[in-house]
Amino acid sequence: MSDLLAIQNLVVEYPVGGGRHVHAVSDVTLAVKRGETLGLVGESGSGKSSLARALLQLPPPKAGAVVFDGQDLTQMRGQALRAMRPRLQMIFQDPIASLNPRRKVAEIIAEPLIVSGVSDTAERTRRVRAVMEAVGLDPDLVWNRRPHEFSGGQCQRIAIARALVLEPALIVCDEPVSALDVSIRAQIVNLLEDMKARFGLTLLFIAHDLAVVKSVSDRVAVMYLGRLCEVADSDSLFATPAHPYTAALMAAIPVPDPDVPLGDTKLKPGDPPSPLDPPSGCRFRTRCPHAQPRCASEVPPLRRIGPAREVACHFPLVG
Amino acid sequence: MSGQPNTPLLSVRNAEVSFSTARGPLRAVDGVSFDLQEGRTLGIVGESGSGKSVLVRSLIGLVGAGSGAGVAGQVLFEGRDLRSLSPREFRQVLGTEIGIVFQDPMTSLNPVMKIGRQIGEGLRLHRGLDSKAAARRAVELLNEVGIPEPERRAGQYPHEMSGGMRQRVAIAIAIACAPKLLIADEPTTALDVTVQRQILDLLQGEQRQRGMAMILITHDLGVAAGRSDDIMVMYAGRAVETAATRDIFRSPRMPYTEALLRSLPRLTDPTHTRLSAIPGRPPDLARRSGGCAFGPRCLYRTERCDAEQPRLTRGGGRGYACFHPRGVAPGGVA
Amino acid sequence: MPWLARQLVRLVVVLFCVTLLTYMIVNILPGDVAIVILGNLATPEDIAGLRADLGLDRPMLVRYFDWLGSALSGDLGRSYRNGEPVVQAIVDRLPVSLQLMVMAQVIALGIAIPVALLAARRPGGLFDRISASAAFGFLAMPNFMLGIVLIYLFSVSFDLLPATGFTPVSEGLWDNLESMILPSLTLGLIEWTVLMRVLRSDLLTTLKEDFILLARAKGLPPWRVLLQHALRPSSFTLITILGLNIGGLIGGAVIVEQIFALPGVGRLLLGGIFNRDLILVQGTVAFIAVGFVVINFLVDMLYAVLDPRVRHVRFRS
Amino acid sequence: MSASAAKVAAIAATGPRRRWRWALALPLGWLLLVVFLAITADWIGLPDPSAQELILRRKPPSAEFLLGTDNLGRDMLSRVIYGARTSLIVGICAPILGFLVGGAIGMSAGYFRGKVDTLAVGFIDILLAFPSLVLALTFTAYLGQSLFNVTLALGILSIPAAARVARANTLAWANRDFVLAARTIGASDWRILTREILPNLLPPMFAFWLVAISVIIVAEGALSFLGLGIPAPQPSWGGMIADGREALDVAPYTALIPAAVMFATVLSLNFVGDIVRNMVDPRRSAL
Repeated sequence: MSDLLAIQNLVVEYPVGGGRHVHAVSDVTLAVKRGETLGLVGESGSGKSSLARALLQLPPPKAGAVVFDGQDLTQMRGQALRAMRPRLQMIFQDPIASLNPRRKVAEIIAEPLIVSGVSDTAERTRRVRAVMEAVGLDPDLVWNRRPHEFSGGQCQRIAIARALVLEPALIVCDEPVSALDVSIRAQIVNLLEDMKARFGLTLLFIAHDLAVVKSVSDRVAVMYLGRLCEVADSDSLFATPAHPYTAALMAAIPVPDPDVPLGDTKLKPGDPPSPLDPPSGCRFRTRCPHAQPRCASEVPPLRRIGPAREVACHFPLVG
Repeated sequence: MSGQPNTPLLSVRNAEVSFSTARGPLRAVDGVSFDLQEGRTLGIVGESGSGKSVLVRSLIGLVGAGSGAGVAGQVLFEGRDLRSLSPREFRQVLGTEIGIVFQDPMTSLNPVMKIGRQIGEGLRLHRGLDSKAAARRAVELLNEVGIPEPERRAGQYPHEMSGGMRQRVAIAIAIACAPKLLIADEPTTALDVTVQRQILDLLQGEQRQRGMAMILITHDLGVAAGRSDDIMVMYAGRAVETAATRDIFRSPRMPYTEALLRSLPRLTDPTHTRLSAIPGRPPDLARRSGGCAFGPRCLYRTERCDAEQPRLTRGGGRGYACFHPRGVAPGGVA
Repeated sequence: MPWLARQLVRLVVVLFCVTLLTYMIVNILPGDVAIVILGNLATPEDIAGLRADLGLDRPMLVRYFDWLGSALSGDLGRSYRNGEPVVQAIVDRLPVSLQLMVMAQVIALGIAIPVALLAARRPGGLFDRISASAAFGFLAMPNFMLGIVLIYLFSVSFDLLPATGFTPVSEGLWDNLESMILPSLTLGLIEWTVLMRVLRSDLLTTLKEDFILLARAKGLPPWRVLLQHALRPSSFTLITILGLNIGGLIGGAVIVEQIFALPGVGRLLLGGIFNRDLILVQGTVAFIAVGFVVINFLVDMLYAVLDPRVRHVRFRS
Repeated sequence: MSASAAKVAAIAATGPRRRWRWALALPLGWLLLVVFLAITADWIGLPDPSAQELILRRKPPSAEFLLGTDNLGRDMLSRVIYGARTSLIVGICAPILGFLVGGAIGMSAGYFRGKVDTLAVGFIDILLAFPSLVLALTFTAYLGQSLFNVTLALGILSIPAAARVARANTLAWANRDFVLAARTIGASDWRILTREILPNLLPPMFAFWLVAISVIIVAEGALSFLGLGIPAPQPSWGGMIADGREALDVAPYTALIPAAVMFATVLSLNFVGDIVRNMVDPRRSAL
């Protein structure tokens, strides 16, 4: 499989006043293969959402390249970039905030078509109806209604329809189910899986819920404080985590089974450091049970330790 | 479990909470009853809108007064009827016997009051400590909940601390007057997984050490599984199933519980396993039908489910509100 | 740059722009200033003389910096009408205006805070509804109208208080207060409504916060929850409004001083405008604007003292 | 306009919760009456509002003079109605000017942020640094007194308030994900501003405009009261109150009648504005 998207040495920083910067994403290199789902996991402050926005050039990153289908988006400007945008779409965490409350559902889904120059009204109507049906909305019922008349799950369907109507190659899903009720999440996860198969999509699936990520992802990347810790195929990552952070994360997940004993995270006590002032060397070292002096002085590079896995740790648990 | 029938620490009978809304009355909690024994943990599980938070807040008088909510039912705490106490007596019980931790430590601490004072406040009011003694006790409590440099931290404001630290402070406030009951209302929902784990460990540690009973409200079945002795599942304002934690997860009776457990993605399943989703969505509480609230989404629904509202049937140490319980032979459980 | 330093720089920039703008409004507007001052009947010689006096032959920016230079050394020029130094004229009248505004503010806060607390205790209750209606009514009352109504009630109908005129404190505190009570009531009775509504609404927002629930869960009596937990975090908008409203208060003082014939700065300004006393107007407007900017700056500082969060990160509204 | 910004914030901040539909009828009816009379004043057989008849001065209300006559024997009813025309022209036009300019400034500032925002906020800060009435006085005193100049001056003064409301609302909306979503489909800034943000901005701006009308009517009244607003023979409520003030002991109604009319109008405007705001914008918007 070839790479549809290649993120190279991406850096995202933004000022917070007082001359200080949030180091949201630091030197991240990551590729998404055509047709796969890449899960991106991390806690708050890990930079996963900043990464998503930067690769869509909203706003463009401070440094690095984002090569999509052979073209570097960071080098594109104005009209050229706008012409590229329909091929990369995004689905947001809060489905209600992602829909304009003053517009009708049909207008919201038709907007991408208008912007990309589909001027034939009949053609637009046909495509909007088709995509509504695809995501499980009844066009006749929802056409003239406004977002506030729908539940969170329905709003997320509308948002998915809007993302699909331009038939993009890649969809970035930024925590698409975490704002939804537990009993609704599975519906939306299944819908995304169906749409992926039907439209031949490539997905970048960002979430903090490991079980959801495992369920949809072919490969998984783990981020901590703006850096990648580990990238591996889903099964081996969850079977044998190589990075101590991945291991801690997995041990910390509450498993919905009273017979599974609580794992030991082995984390040093204390809270995650601030991305305003990340630790030197390996950013996880302040909480890592295996930290050595070398971890403070030397940033561990992301290196290959298996056929399909890479880890950024001086003392990986595997390999 | 000792098994001997002793007076429960908390006994709730037919709790009801209703709000009047523009679209008519909304029954957020509808006839919920449960008992909680000393030292035990009851997990209350439900989705948003299931009424789990409103139920517990109404028990301790935090719903009502001014919000136009109607609260009914009986609440016995150590055999005393809380609803019949005078406001002053009630505040005394609330302040000394019951501690509460809220979901979001960003909003549950007063942003313009030093945390030492926030911890010591209850001690000064209910335990008669002078401000110096209260301040000293606050530092001890901060130390107990695992906050480094407690003396310095006591003089800080909440915004100077991280989310996890703030939740520790909130726990220190809750346990300051040595309550017999600790209510944790989604205590880790706003926190990251690794921090969540530490906070849950702290809560459980304090509970065991002090012999407190705990009500743990959560939407996360994983959290409830690992931390509670018994579980009450709520749906659309009603208790639909109560049982020991293991029974809930091993052999759910209520189709809702079963469907919810099945819909969860598991780390043990291979990638791209299709999830068994529950169709439809939770009902609009302002438009209740006469039948089972879960009926429209239920696989086992019959005409009776639409016509009649199932009551919570108890037996064999558990209860469920369903005409077609799972794992029970038809006509079983008399 | 530290926050305080940035605020100081901003203060200086705003002050500079404000004085420049004042100078421009008075000097750049259509018509020959000399004719404006002297009127259409002035002789060409008079006009030429005045132009030279005012230095109108030089570019405006140069004149502005001259004016600014002497203003900084405490000289705002002399009144064209009576030759009195403008600074002296302002200093003479300032105490009256200050007394008026302080008394009005005390009346306003004295009504607003207790009413807001009582109203927020039971939102939708009888007291809340009555106070909301009263506030609504007073808010719709322009100060010049309220002044007239108060005079009509208290002076004309019942002859309880003097209708106009000012008695300095030196002639007796009671007489002084008597002459100031109607003017300050005129301002205060309108001002309290704004303050009360802002405070009440912020109190209601605060009372919905989890930390208020927590305070109640600690078993604190309702009044302690209201005063110790809710009042302070609810007072920030009030303080901002207090600062902003000083502008309204100054405008109100101009009108009230006119209605009640109080010898304050507002009346000085009006007299200057009617007399086409350009230098006096220029000096007075600049003085008022600078005073207003400085007061708002101080209010911002007060804000920072009261809200510990502001000391860390300062968000602008 | 500092004072009005504060006042509007106060009005926007609260509001009676439960309103009956008929409660709207009275203020709305009054406003319609005022507007109707102001428009048709020339055709309903009113005496000339400026015609003096000194023999008939200070007549109390009677069948002949429904609202009596003033110090110069002019018909009060006629003057009140023509005064309404003045108030409405200034009150409606000035905020429109302010809202077009201020709205554009505020929207650009809130949307583009950065340098545009710094400049706009600086501009607003400086206009706000003048007590509004003092600035208005200075403007009209030197521009010359006329209906147009008063409107212009008050319009300029309403720019900062409008800009603040527009900026605050734009900031809030521009951070919403649907704006980001519009960018991901390649929509231009202009399209986002007009299609995504503006529709959300209009309701709070409209409610604010209703309140601004009443604030401006009061401001015009104050200017005319001081003799620096609408020039003398032309009737204006503020000027009438000032005239009546001199005869408060012998003919109090000459001041109290225009005062009552003004009060009723401002009260009605606030009332309607309040309800409109509750209807269109449950979220708090101003400041």
